[in-house]
Amino acid sequence: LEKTKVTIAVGGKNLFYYLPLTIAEQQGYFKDEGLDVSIVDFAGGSRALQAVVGGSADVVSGAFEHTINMQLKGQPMRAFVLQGAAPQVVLGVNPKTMPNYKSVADLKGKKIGVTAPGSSTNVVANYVLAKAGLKPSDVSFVGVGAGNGAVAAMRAGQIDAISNLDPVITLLLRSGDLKIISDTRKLDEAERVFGGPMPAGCLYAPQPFLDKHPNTAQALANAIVRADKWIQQAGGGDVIKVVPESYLLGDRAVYIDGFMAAKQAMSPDGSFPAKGPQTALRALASIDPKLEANKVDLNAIYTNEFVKKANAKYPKG
Amino acid sequence: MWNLIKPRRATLRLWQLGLLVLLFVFWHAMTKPGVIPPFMFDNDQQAAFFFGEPIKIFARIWDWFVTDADIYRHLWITLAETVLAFAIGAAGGLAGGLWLALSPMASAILEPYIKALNAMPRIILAPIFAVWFGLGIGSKVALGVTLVFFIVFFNVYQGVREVSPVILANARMLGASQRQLLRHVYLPSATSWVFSSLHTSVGLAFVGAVVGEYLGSSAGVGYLILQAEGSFDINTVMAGILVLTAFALALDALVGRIERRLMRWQPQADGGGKL
Amino acid sequence: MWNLIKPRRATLRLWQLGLLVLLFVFWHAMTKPGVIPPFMFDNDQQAAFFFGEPIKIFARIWDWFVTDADIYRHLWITLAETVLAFAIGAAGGLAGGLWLALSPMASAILEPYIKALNAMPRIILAPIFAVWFGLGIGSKVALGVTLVFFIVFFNVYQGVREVSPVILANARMLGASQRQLLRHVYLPSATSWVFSSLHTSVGLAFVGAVVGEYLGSSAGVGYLILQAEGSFDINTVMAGILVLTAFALALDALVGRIERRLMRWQPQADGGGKL
Amino acid sequence: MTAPAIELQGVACTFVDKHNPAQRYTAVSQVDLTVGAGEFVSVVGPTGCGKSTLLNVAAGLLEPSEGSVRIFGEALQGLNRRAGYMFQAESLMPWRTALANVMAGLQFRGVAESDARAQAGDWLRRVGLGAFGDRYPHQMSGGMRKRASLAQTLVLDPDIILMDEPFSALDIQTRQLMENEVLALWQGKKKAVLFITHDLDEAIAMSDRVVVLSAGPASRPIGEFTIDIERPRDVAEVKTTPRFLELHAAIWDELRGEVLKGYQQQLQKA
Amino acid sequence: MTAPAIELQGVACTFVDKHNPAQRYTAVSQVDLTVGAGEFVSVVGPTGCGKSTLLNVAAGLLEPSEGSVRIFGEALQGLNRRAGYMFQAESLMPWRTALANVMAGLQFRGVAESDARAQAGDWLRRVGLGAFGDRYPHQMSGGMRKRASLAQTLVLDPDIILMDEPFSALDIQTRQLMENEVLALWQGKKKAVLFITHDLDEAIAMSDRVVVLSAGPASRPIGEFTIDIERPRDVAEVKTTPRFLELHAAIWDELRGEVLKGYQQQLQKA
Ligand SMILES: Nc1ncnc2c1ncn2[C@@H]1O[C@H](COP(=O)(O)OP(=O)(O)OP(=O)(O)O)[C@@H](O)[C@H]1O
Ligand SMILES: Nc1ncnc2c1ncn2[C@@H]1O[C@H](COP(=O)(O)OP(=O)(O)OP(=O)(O)O)[C@@H](O)[C@H]1O
Ligand SMILES: [Mg+2]
Ligand SMILES: [Mg+2]
Repeated sequence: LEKTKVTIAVGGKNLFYYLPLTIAEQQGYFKDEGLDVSIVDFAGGSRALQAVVGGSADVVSGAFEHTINMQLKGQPMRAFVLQGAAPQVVLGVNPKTMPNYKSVADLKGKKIGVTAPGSSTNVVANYVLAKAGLKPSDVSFVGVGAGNGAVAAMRAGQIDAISNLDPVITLLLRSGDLKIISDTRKLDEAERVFGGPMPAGCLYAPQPFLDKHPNTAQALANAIVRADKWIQQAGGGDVIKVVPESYLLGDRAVYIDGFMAAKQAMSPDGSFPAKGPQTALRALASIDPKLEANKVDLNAIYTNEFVKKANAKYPKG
Repeated sequence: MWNLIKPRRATLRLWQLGLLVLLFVFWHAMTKPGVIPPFMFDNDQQAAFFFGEPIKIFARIWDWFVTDADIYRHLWITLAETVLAFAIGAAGGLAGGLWLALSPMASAILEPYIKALNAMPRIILAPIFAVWFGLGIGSKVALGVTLVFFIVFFNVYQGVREVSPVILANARMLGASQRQLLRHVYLPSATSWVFSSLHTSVGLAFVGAVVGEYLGSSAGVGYLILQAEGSFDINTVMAGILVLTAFALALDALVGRIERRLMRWQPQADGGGKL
Repeated sequence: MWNLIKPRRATLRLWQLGLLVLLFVFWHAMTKPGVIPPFMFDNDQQAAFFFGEPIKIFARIWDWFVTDADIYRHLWITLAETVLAFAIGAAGGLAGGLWLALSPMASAILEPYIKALNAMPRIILAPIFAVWFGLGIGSKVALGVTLVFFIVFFNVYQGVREVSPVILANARMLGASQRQLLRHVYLPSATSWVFSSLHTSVGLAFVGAVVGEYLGSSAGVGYLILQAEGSFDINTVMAGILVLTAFALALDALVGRIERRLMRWQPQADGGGKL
Repeated sequence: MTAPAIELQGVACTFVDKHNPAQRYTAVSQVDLTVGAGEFVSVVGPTGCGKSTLLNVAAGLLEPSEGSVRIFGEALQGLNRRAGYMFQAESLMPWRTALANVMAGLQFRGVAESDARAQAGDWLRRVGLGAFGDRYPHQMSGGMRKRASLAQTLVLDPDIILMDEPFSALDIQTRQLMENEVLALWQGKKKAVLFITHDLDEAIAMSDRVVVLSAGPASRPIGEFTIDIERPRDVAEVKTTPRFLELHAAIWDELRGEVLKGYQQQLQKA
Repeated sequence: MTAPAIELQGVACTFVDKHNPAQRYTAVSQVDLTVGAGEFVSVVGPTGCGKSTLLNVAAGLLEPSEGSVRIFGEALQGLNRRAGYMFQAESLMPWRTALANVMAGLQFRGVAESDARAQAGDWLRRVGLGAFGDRYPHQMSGGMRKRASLAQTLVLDPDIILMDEPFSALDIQTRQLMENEVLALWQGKKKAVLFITHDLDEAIAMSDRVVVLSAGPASRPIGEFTIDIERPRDVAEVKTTPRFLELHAAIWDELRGEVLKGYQQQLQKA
């Protein structure tokens, strides 16, 4: 190993989106590879990414499509192991303010809460709206974050619909404050919404890091792949034994609910689907019309090399 | 030569402008890939990634104000939030500071509570504000108020207690009621304390508004900044900050103007106005 | 009866304590599902969701300090950040304020820049701090410093300019050098200005440290709060805030102690110490 | 007989250092002092003996540690609302011009603006500051500030006038003008005046009675001289009468010993 | 002949209101005033005429609008480092005790702590405050503060002593003690003294020369009286000599007219 001490930056460590990272940490998979990993948690994925660009962390655990952004900014990053096979975004309406909701077209002129304007929750909402013939400018998007604020906004009726992640979704569902329109935690639905497989949480790092520390990257990939496989075999009961107590929302049942819903959106073996990058690019372009899609070199943003070796080494996790 | 350009009243604006230009040239040189070899980062694009490039920033501002002319709505909201937060926070701080400074027992009892509130990390409480004040302009104003209030409060509180005992006794002997003391002695005497805190507050009112928008909103400059951050468009972020800064300076100048008018009675620093 | 319990020196602590108890009882009554019918929310669990329940919060604090004893590491980090931010920011603000107050030209040139910096939303700049100061303690201290610095700065700046012209002239005639004026006239005269700003700053230093941790860290009370927020564990969030508040009050008491020692020379508010 | 305007009985004032309660200083003790309605009483005494302290007590600004204070027969509680007090220290509000300072008391009493302005302008002229109404205190000389304070106190026409060295910063001639001004006011309206001065001539020329205080600490009245020179007096002329010189010599004797005693005391103590 | 200690030539001071530059006030103009080395000069004049202004000019605290200032033959630039200045207003540092205030100048000059303390203690005793060294200014009476200021200025042993009504807040006896103290110092070390007072007796008793200023605005010296009473003098005794009375009458005549003129002027103007 070139480097045993690795800092991983993540924005929202306790999201299901990044569950494999926590599993790998808790199960000691990183240690098994001889790594000394420290995980730094940020208030949001873009901050985590900035920390890596700035050099204060080595690897990001973040959203796949950010590697495209980074390439356009001249900061080549490469994803090398996948955690989530779908973004796990759920779009739903507020039964309180829209008790008579029938179709997506009803959302015209309404307020939709997203985690942050321009984020993948925004993308999902855009796509769903587009299918019903609505433009993004037909609604107004409110950034509500992925925490208390989002729940509060829904319950207080300040937004009419929400596009958000777990655990917000599970919480809202259980208290009856949400009616789901589109659930990309289901793989098939995700493919329908995005028009193809949409890679989600993954580990990526600046190209020079991978060039200089291929073995360290391999070790990281190994650990995550093992975690991915462990999750596929795990039940709710197993997971709550492994994750830290503080993840459990004070109510194990809620967490298990969330986990069961998210499980099928987890990557089974950490490898990137071939069409994934294209889907991601399209999603980005839908948000930012100025994005120069033709300039992107999709082959430079990810690699399945490490995952292949990892799968070879740990075929059963 | 140095005597000619030495800072003095006449060349003051020139110096300020010069410094501004210098700053932007420096910024440009440091961030434009290829102008100078990178030394802080190991990739010559990284400086631009974190700090933006002045030329692109100005282009962005130009777009906002002229080409697309689409910032006015956002700017208007943010300014309204700021001014409201500033006004409410300052008025509240003034009233609270006066009250507690003048009733020693109330102040003794409440002091720890106020200090505790001041030490509260407001960001974390943002969701509660959203519940109470909605996601509109209210919650941003509330956030700004919590910043401005304490700054004004502590200064007024101290300022009132620094009133010269002789002047106070004299005014009381002249028959001033508690209310008149407030209006004619405590307030004028604490004016410079109040304005000192107002200068700090102007900045923080903007911070409150922007951060509030940043935490959850559907319009405002903070919203634009948040949106740009999501797509790593640092130039837009910086453009937003610059625009707000300009307005903060304008608001501060207004405060300074009022201050100069109210503080006429003070001896001038330079020994008192000889010819 | 009222005369017996009326607030005065002897019953002061009692009143404070009473208020504290009252506050917690009110909090408990409002949030404990089923104690009183919900009126703000339409579900009696929701108050607890946003505000936590005092009893659970105390249980949490007990766990932290006694049962699990696992908070000390985090607390230590946060306190170190706070104290550093406070010390550096206050020292910087003091030095900067003194310097600018005493060199009118430098102040005229730099004033708009300082005001502009004060108006900058610091959260947005957090990533830049991370670049410069790393993800450890450094970037949190930096964030705290940017809050503390300006508050102290503006007050010192104003305080120094409020020095009595006669006392200043007298000291100069007595032969004080610029340096001695600083030490023996400007500083003592501005003491109450400095302390007024320090009281505000104590709180903001904590805010800076917590928000810094909240924005990205791997330890500290802010980190605990971030973790808890992510899992909607409002009790832990509130417990974190309460613990920090207690420490903020302790630090403030320390500042107050130093203040009282340094301000001995001031006439007491109540007419000057008659028996 | 009507009750006296001011009546101090067994008054003592002890100052305690809050930070060091063991350190106490008894400025005055066992002071009995009466100022009848319409009487003009001067107090003289060595510097630092406690004259201002007594005035503060009479004004209700300082509660005595012992003893009682009665104003027109009523026990004084809080501020003495019937008195006007001209302080020894500078007490003008720096944020008001000379005119506005003189107007202040009238405004506080709710006198109409124009009326207040007229009265204040009149008083400013009487103290020789008619042309300086728009000056802020920091733009005035020491003597001008004192005169403005005088006008500020007298414009309110209080029943009791307390004055603490009002004329010490004025030149002799102006001083006489002001003295005559005060005497005229006193005579016209029969105020009670308690007057502190270091100028024996002034004390004798103006008063009905001169009280001499002993050197501190624990200063108390050690001599009272009734000034039996007939009124009306002109302060300049009266100074040459034989009775004046006699009284002057008597008071001076009393005082001189006190001052030297105080001076010696401190030399020994330190 | 050595150069005079202070030489004002054609000095004028005009004050301008910064917020209203049209409003100007010329306090003094065309003032020529010389204080020889070792000379004791008193300045008298109606209140508000510009005496303090002149002292400020001599101290280098105020730059004259016109004219030149020379100190021991050299043009004055900035502060007058050879002068000690006792201000008319209260100028003690409130955060220092009496003793620490008196020590301040010595500390600024780098005198060793123990030495400074001894000298300051000595001077405090000389002004009658030996027992009050640990008092803060707000705990002292008006006269005590003045005396502390006096000690603060004199302990530095400056070549030029500027004093602005130093004794006006003191009782007569203490005043004489202080006057003798200053005279002794002056005689022993032959200082140049520029002294402002409203007490003609004091001016004559102490000085070599008395300068009378005219009423403001644009005040200037209108009379100079050389006091040819021989030294050493005792300030109490000298007041009864015939020459003294003669001089007193002469100066008094000069002054009285000025004051009345000033008083009339303001009455007309306002
Ligand atoms: N707040 C205080 N704390 C302690 N001592 C005090 C305080 N105020 C006054 N004194 C002391 O009380 C004594 C009397 O003071 P006071 O001001 O009454 O004197 P005074 O007679 O007015 O003297 P002067 O003629 O100099 O004005 C002084 O020795 C003074 O030091
Ligand atoms: N800063 C200023 N602005 C305007 N006018 C001023 C200023 N300072 C002094 N003056 C005016 O200059 C004149 C002279 O003032 P100065 O203090 O020298 O008088 P003085 O002779 O010392 O009087 P006193 O005997 O009352 O102390 C006064 O009329 C005063 O109003
Ligand atoms: Mg007194
Ligand atoms: Mg003067």
